[in-house]
Amino acid sequence: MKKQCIAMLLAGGQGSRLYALTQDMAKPSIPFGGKYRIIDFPLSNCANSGIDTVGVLTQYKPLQLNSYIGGGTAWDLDSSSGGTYILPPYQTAGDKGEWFKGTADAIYQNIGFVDLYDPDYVVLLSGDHIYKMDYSDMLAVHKQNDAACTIAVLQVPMAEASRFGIMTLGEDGSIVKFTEKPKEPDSDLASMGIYIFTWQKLRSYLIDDAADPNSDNDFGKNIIPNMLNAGERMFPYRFEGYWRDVGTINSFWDANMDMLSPTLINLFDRSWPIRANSPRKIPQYLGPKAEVSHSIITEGCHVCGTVENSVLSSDVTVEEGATVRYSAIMPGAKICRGALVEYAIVGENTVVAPGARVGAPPDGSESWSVATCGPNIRIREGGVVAPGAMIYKSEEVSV
Amino acid sequence: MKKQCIAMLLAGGQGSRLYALTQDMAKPSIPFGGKYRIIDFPLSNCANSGIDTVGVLTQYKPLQLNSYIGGGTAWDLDSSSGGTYILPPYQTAGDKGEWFKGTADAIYQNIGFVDLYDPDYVVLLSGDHIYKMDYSDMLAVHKQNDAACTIAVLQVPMAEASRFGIMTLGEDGSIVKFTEKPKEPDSDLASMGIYIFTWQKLRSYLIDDAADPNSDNDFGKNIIPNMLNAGERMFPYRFEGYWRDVGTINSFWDANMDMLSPTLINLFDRSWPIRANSPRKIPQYLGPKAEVSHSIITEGCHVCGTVENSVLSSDVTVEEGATVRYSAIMPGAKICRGALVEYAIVGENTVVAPGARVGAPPDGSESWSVATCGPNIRIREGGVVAPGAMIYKSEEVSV
Amino acid sequence: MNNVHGMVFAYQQFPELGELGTYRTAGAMPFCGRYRLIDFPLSSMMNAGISNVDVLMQLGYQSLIDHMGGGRPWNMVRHSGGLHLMPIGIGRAPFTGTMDALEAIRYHLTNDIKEEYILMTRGGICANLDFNAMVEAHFASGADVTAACTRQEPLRHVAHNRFVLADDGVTASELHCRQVDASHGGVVALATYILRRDKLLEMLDWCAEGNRTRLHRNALLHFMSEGLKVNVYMHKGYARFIGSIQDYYEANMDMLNPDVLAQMFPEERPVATRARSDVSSYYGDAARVVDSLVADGCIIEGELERCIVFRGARIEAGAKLKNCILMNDAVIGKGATLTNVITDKSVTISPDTSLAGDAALPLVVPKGRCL
Amino acid sequence: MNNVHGMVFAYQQFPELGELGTYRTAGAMPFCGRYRLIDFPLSSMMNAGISNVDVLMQLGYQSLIDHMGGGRPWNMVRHSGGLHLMPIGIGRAPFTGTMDALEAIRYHLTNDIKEEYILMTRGGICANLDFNAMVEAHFASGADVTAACTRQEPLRHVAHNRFVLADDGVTASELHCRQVDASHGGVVALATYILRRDKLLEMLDWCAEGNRTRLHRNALLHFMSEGLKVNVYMHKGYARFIGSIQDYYEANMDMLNPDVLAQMFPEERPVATRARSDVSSYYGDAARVVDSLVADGCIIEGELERCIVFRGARIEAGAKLKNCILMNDAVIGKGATLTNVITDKSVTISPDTSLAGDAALPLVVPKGRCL
Repeated sequence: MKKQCIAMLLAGGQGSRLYALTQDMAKPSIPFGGKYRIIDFPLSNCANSGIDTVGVLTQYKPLQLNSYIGGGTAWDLDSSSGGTYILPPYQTAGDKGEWFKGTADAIYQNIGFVDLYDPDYVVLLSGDHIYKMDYSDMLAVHKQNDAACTIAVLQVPMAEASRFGIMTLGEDGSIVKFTEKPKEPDSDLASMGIYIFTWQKLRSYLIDDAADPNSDNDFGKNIIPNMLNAGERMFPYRFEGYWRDVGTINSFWDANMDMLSPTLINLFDRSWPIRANSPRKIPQYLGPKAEVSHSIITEGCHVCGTVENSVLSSDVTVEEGATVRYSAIMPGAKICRGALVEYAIVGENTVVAPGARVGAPPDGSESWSVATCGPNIRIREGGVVAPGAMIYKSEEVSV
Repeated sequence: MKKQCIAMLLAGGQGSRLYALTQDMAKPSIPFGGKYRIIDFPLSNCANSGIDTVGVLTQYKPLQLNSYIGGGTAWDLDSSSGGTYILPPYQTAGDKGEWFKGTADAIYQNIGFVDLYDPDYVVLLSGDHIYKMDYSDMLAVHKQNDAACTIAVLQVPMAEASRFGIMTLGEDGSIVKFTEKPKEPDSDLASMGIYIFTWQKLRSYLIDDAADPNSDNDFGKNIIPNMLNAGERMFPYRFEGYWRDVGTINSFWDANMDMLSPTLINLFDRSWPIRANSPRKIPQYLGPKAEVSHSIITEGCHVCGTVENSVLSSDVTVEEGATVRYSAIMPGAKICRGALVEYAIVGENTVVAPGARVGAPPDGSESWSVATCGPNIRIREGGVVAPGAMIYKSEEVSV
Repeated sequence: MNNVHGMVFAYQQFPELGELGTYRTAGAMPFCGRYRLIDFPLSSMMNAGISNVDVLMQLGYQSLIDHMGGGRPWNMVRHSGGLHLMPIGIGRAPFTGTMDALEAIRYHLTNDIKEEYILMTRGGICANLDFNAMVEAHFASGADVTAACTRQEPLRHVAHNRFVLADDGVTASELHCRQVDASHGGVVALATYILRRDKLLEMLDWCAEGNRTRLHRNALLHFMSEGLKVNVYMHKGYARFIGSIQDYYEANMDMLNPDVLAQMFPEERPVATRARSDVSSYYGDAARVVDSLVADGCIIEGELERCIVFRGARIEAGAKLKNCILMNDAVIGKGATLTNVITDKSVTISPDTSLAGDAALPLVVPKGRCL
Repeated sequence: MNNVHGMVFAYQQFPELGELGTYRTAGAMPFCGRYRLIDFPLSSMMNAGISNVDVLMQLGYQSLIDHMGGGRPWNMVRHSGGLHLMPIGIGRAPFTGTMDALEAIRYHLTNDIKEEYILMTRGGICANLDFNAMVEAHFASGADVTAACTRQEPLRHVAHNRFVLADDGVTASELHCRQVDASHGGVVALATYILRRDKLLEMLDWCAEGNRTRLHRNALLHFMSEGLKVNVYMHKGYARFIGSIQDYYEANMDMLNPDVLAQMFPEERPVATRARSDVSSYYGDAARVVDSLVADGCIIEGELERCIVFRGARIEAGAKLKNCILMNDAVIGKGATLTNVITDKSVTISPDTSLAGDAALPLVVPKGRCL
């Protein structure tokens, strides 16, 4: 089945900087922005861009992700000629199998999968970015430039450029230099971790890279520099719009709060729907004493208390007399009466028992940070979770 | 999502005794009996038995299997409340991940998956058996016996019993002894490798087994004996009908030939359809000089030559003047004019060039055996593949 | 449930549904923020593992067809069988009864259906029936027919079919057809029956002979008099027929009672509906929403009290809504005041408009209107 | 192709299809062992990435609805859009032309469809059109309308619409409607057009004013006279309208020509159809099958020459069939002899029966008959 373009989505990371949130699941399956999980964004972008075949590379706790993606139906990625495929590491004849060594190795080990579709181009995506992008437009630019590789870039404030992978352009607009987190950046164009490769080009670089025992088998460290050194045609694709990496607790919380500002990213736009594999839930019920403002609430929620400046995933209960402020509450969590949750992230199915207190508003101190409760735990009655705390287990909560 | 019963299908084996046929794919994806692949049998049995959730455990070259199973649509196993899930080995926080050590370990590592459905019972299946069985009937017997484990058994000729795992029954009809390939069998009831377990029972044995450093983590060697020793209620489920293990070249060829005898296994029975994920192919075309008898032919075939006592998968071409006898020809293979294929297995997309000769009829010698050509190779013009030969690469063929 | 074939009669249209019912059947009526009434029988089938289901339609079926599609939400996409749409419109007078409708699909009933049992129900009933329990009760009882009934009085001033129970509390001893008052006693039939297919065909033959078209008045009355054993399966939760605007309005408002809501949407019998990719709802700074059900995809800046809001609504700041039902994609302008109003799909209400119906006579704004 | 909306007119029934067409439209005619004619336009849409497609039906649509289901075979199951079944039957006189049919869905055309372009075609054309190439040609040309045409003479003695080409070989200079002979020259229109939706609505408005119902005779002729630029996209492969039994028979027999078969089923534009779970076909010891197309699921013990055999057929030993078309699930008894026969679905022929039609007048055995 010949395809012009397929997507490979790197969803393998443990996302260890998300700590408690990823103790039971891979990062891309973490609930985000109400009804979504992080992976909904790249998957929806693929579907909206007309890419109907997506390989999802994963090796860390894939059960939730597997079950969430299912046959791809939720994103209309269940075409009989394409589809969504989970690609784990595997064994070949006689060997014991190897785990993915780096991002490049993950694709290298799945060359056989890509070759099934014999694509002209491969879009390489990451499973931890929040954005809306039309990859077909990026592909048009790639073709127009007759490029071997096109890298999506975002203009960032020069002061922050040293936190990113920075592209330096030549006179013809092509990329001449790529520096990972340069101390003295000579450009403000940051890589978004979204690439389009001409497949036959990438294929040969992957094979060479795999044969190099000194390589880290990583796109940023090895493949891109090798292609640049070899003089391949590499171009930037300038993206304007909302884009966030949600790889840390703070950036994850920030991005959730961003969802409360429809001017940043408009998820109500029906021409570019971000779809989710939503469970079957009834409409959200707001009780007689509910007070809800500047918040996102999802079907299945039962809100009888106060919710302000917060994002509630499906099936969250906020009892009468409970208060939730500036927080992201994940599916099935329950905030019991008298509890107060502020500046916090509460994991799936976690119960904040009556009178418990999670998080606190910024107090101006350097050490202040968002409080995080992992999934499936119970914050005991009257328990306190301090700002910046990270709770993995019920027992860790002090009274 | 609570389920009464889910199935776990062990599809992990390399199937190394199928040699060239499994060099590029896992055993369960091997084409069989015309339009099927081996895994169609257990998957269709599940769907027909009302089991809508199937975990497929695999770690060896899963790409074909993955792509073949897709979302499970072909078998009506794509329910939004169930589905078909490929379950590879995976990493958990902080560790490097481990490959499945044995059949029991494969299930042990996926306890989290099974628990998602909180089933009362788990059906454990193998990916290399050809048969039609109603697991719901077996489950009814399991429940009736209030058993911890029910094992499907087949009565075999006493003389052959030492090739199987043999069950010895007590007076109450329960299993009192299980012996793997006994030299002096005391029963003719052979295990078919199909089990139903009460999940909470199995779950605890799996956990104990995983903690035992001396265990092989295998159902037959460890879990079943351990359960017997502990005095669990274990019963046989007597099966009558066609059942074949297709784990070796000869048994695979035999079973293909069995398909030519509708009295052995009736695949035309619409009340128990064996479904396949068939590619879109036009009807089979038989040319003006075609001679076809006692054979199975599949859509997409183009037959202008002679086909006798053979099984042709989809898209097979038999040119005018070519002859195929007593052979199983896999999808996309081409038998060119003047070629003769007898008592052979020809792999996917393999070309038998004009005048080549593959296999020969039994000559009475002990050493005679079926000839096998792996997939994607070319048997050169005038080339000869001797009986019993196993061709992996085009270069191996002598002239 | 491999041996039970489902059948949903979704041809009923009711003049009392007024403009809401002009282009849709009772089964297509939007309900409780994100459903249509037909979702209930289809989900009951799904939850009982019945996957071969015919839906008979006759008039105004386009929205029903669009809603059901291939049957995916109810896991009824199958290689053989599955959800089978039967828009039996053309060249026929409107059906006058169930037997009439069945006569129209006699070939299908006789030749195509393989299952021994038929479970038939209707598209306009607001109830989450447990078909698993009903079918098991039928198999266990040995009755010829099992009828789902309720002790609730589902609709005032409208005629119902009522079964009077024998002393065993299960056997139907009498059938009173089209009774407006409950003076004869008995329990109200929910137009939902399970019986053997061959028995149904036998009834159909007898009806065809005499040009009889009614299931209750003709077939059941006659066959009961000849000894047909009818058992009653008592549905315990909420149940209501939707036949008029007032029914429709009240049934929706009933969902604001958490107990009723739980009866209609029990955890173990989920209700599936056509998916729409809506974002979570957004509540603005000035939003004040109490005692309401709100679906996803809404932007709410105004005030809501005792409202049912379907997907995609926009309630601008300063709008005040009380006791209203807003179907999909309503836009309510700044400062508008709505009380006891039902807006059909895609209605736009201009800023500062004031509309008020009565709880007994809600004001209906027809589909697509801008006021 | 996100900006192109597909539309298939599948309401046409032809009296000349005789008993084969009494309960199905031309689009529902079974074809070439495992297809129905509507598979071709739907697959052409699929292969061009057009996934929002309306299918307009009016009479005899049940088999078409059953066949298309939710649209899964053509990857048209979508959360919004996808395959949209429109059985516009009730309360209307049979459509007299395309503009009439479009008028019936004016609301949908105006309000629901978001795409700028409409690609419209018909359900009874036997051709594998390359809509990708056609749409690209349209976008590149700047024409108002692009019409798919063929140089083949697709049907003898029947009227066709013909475009006469200008010297550039692409622009249509004249349109001759309903021409039986080819004396005016020109190429035959395949009733397949792409144009802007707003242009189509403009034509529809003009037609509605004067109660004009025909696309060619009314709308195109008029608008061409007013300067509408119509381009022709020439289809290169096999093309044939199916309007009579003889057409139907010949078109099927044409598929036995490997060149024609390859034009109808090119590798790069596969034809999808509803799946049926059939086993591979089995040929018995005495089978002799030449020059034939056989679908899966058949058991063949007899002799076939120049036959098209649909799924699930049983040909018993000693039966001899020549120049026959056997639709699904035919059973041909031992020793029966059939020549130039078409059996509709589920026909049973008793042993030793002898039936013979003529190549110019094949014998049709109606659905379900046992002879």
